[in-house]
Amino acid sequence: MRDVAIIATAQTRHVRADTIHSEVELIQPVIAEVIERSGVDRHDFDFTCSGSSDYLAGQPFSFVMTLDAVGAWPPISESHVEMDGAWALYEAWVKIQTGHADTALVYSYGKSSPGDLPRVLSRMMDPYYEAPLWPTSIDVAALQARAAIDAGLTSEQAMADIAYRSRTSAANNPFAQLTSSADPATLLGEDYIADPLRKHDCAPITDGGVAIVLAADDKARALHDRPAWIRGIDHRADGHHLNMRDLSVSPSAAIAAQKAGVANGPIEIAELHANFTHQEAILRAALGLGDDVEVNPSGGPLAANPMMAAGLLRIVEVANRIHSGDVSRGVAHATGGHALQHNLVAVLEGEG
Amino acid sequence: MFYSAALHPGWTGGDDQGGHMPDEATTIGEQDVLRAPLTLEYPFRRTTGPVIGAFFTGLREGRFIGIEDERGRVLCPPVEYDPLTGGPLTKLVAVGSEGEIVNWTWNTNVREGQPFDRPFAWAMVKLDGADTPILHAVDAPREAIATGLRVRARFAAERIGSLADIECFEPVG
Amino acid sequence: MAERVAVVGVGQTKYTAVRGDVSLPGLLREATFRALEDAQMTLADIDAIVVGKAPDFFEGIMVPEYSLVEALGAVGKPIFRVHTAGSVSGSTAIVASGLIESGVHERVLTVGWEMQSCSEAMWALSVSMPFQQQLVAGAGGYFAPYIRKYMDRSKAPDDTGVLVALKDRQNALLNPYAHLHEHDISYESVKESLMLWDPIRYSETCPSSDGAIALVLTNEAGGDAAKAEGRQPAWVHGTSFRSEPGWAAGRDEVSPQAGKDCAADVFRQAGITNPREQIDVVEMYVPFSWYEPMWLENLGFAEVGTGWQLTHDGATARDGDLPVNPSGGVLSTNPIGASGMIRFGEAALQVRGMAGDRQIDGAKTALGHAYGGAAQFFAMWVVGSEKP
Amino acid sequence: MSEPAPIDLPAGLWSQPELDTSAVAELADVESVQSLRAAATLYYDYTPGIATTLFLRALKEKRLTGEVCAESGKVYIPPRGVSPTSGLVTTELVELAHVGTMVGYCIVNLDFTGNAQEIPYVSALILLDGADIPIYGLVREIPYDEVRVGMRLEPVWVEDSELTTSFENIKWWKPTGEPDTSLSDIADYI
Repeated sequence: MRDVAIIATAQTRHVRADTIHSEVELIQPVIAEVIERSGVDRHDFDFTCSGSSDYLAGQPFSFVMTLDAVGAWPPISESHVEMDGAWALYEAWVKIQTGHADTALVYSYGKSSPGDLPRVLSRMMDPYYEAPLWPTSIDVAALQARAAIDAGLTSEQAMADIAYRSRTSAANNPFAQLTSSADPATLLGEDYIADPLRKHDCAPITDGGVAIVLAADDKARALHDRPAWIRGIDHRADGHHLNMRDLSVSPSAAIAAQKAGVANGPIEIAELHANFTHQEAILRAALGLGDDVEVNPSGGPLAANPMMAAGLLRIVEVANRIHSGDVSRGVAHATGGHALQHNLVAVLEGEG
Repeated sequence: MFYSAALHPGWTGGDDQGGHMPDEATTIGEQDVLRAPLTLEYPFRRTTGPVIGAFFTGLREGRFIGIEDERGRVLCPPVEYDPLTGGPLTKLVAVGSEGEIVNWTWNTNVREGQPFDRPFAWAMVKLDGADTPILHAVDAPREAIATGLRVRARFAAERIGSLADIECFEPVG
Repeated sequence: MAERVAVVGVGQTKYTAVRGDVSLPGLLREATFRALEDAQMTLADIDAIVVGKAPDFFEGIMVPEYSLVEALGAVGKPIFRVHTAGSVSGSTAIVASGLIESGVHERVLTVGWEMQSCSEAMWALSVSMPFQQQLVAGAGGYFAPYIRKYMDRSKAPDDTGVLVALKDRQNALLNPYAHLHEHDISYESVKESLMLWDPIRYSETCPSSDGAIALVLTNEAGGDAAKAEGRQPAWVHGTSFRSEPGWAAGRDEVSPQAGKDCAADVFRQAGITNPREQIDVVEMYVPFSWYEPMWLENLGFAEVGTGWQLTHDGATARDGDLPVNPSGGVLSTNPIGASGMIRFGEAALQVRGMAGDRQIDGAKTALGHAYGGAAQFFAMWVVGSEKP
Repeated sequence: MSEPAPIDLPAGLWSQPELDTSAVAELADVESVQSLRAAATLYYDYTPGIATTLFLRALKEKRLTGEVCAESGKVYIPPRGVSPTSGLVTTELVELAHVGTMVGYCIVNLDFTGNAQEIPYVSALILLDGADIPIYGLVREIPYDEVRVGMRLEPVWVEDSELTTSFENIKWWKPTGEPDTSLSDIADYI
């Protein structure tokens, strides 16, 4: 395998509702910024890949409109995934491994605010047996949370602690949407929105986007004095149907973590794409993260949750800390589908 | 006519501190940007094939149908494939209309299209004779909802072969 | 890195307007199991699954691959979803090929599908957005002005499109999977069919189809093993995709630069310097008949302004020197999210010598071609009977 | 369209498996469910963005505005805020003439769901004077078989009292009566 590194990142400030910009207006500055930071001329990217979903803003072929922000002229080698941008990064990583590319531009974005996101996400469910009932993403997460609590993996107290920790950590994140929290005792005094979930257990609805530049081998070394090397990356799926899965565990995340080599060295930080507090507990177990691992120092998805970008954002947050020298080895996780159905794990390392 | 980057600060390029979202635009503010409702409405038709079709035929007749998987477990609702290996499943079996709640939540934020227009319980109900539960709504007060509660299907009076043929589940006795 | 890739399995469903007898998972499984049967494999042998389809709105299921994970035997495996408009399942096959070429996986299943009967795709393509005026009537309405431009530029005879439609629909009669089997089609029936989007006649447009196609791709060892057992693989000699803005000043919509660049790239990889001589069969994405001569020029098979001559001379017929769409093409079968991969899969069948009655004798090298969006996204591969 | 004649697939192919229904014999004599109807309605709060807003607000004042790509100098209408060829934000707006040349068209004979036009109608690509990319418009007030590339067109607006922030402010385009633009002058567009 070739050595591939993240050499530049950029993101929007994440907000509850960006009612000012179209999708292309939202993502254009992020792409422009990451290109500038990378030091790569925009005509010199060997590959471009993006991730988005038409359902979020109700815009068919959303990615076709946002391609304008890349300035795809002369024509470029480009592809798109209807998944979180973390998988666009994965496709770019594979492309570099084939030898057809040495550099790649990756971006993703989501405007969730135009629709009723939890209801929109019900369209992901099985079209015969589940979607006709319109169960929301929160309803489904609540069933998973109860399974996790019943399995002894977490508790409402532990979940409130996670919410508190995440949002107070985000106070140091200038891009985060939610940057403070009441204390756990106060949080536990609130009503349920979907028993056993309270509002604080759920990621916010967010508009935003992120971008990354990848480079291989010596090119990465030339472009950054401390590239964030992708030492391992893998993704796996679990079954979809709620009734045929044990919702309290994530076997697919465990396989991805093993394939990515999470346990091959000490992990300093983990950015986990846990959209609900209980999912952090499920993922900690699946990835084999000890109590010493700092999880979501950025605040994580509970502080900013731009759909289709929140997974790639986890990779950005780990890469930024490696770039700055604060961290030498970290793990980033991204998820897709509901109830942690699809999981990607990447291990990033600084040089040395 | 010209407008410049100054009209929407931060939009045209990066600044390391605040990201790109303008807090306020000097000439065109948030209140000035157009918005409009957009409704997407689709009348989908889904073919069922024989296995899913058997389940909905059963519902129309007021009964539940499951299928045996490769390990002999009964899946209800039935699918055409083994949930672990993807191998084909072919053995349809009858399943009871009563069962027990194995997982649930209380939905306080009711949405259009859901079984009730007031707060209600979603439950995973494992029917007698089945090894996997079915997702539906339960008509019972919140304090009655619990894992282990025995419930039975309340079928709609007019049934056409649809999930709505099950009005909901309700406590037994 | 740079592992050789072989196509060892191709599975297709019978394409039709409404596959009323199967569920969506059933449709995909039909193609999948046929591809596995062809490859002499089971789901357990597959390392990863790559799927592609057109916009999720068409079937009303957001990220539908997730509810299909169990049906595709993907539990515990990587599943990947590509979406690049009409070129999507061509792009999908390329992504699948890349997983092997890179050395990441050894055996990959890739599936493209569409159940157009779920909804009216025409409607989905013409969503009425606020503040806009509904002027473009579906894809035909978008492409018709550019077809007219081609006609004006090339001075091609008016019946060029008729000839293409007639040829493809007659080719389809030899393809048991094709959607349209119009036994009584004639030059006159095409020419007299209703002018929908002038200059596009009804019989010069693609149908709306239900269907799925699956391919099994392996690394070199897998291709060698298949060959040793007497099952000819199709070797991938080159893959490429290219994109450009669909709406840009100075863009040539009739012969987009991205198509030219994509063809040049894939031919370079495959060592092809004279495509007319070196390519034996082309499976080309022709949803409206006039796109055959337009793409012949765009891809470099004919000089600018002369693509129509190949059609009129019969060069693109089954018995011509450059058969185009012996499968019947998109004009005979169009499950949108599968149409690109069908081109790629039919190209593979030809060089494997497994195309049945539609086989072109002696086909050694074939091009699979797909495009999408406003003729702005292109995906192509070249496959051959010999190792690259 | 005639139904496709039945045709046999190659023998021995994997097909949908036969079901064992012996344990559910009660379903044997009833009609099977073959399909489901599933309506889905989703509601969104659509935001066209800054560039489109500026354009539509001008349109409400019967002005046609384009944007300039800072790299190529090309003038785009309607503006989208970003040049598709450079990826750069378009910071300069220009006002365009209310007259243009038809550079492409299609006569639509097809009715379809959601269509608001009487058929047949002419959907045209119109290059406004000063613009580098054509816009779509409906052409009327001329028999559709006399429509031709190079024709000069001008917009027919709704009554001033009916002006809104919508493309529908222009009801259709009609011939100006001027001589056609020479095709060589619009060679890049045809």
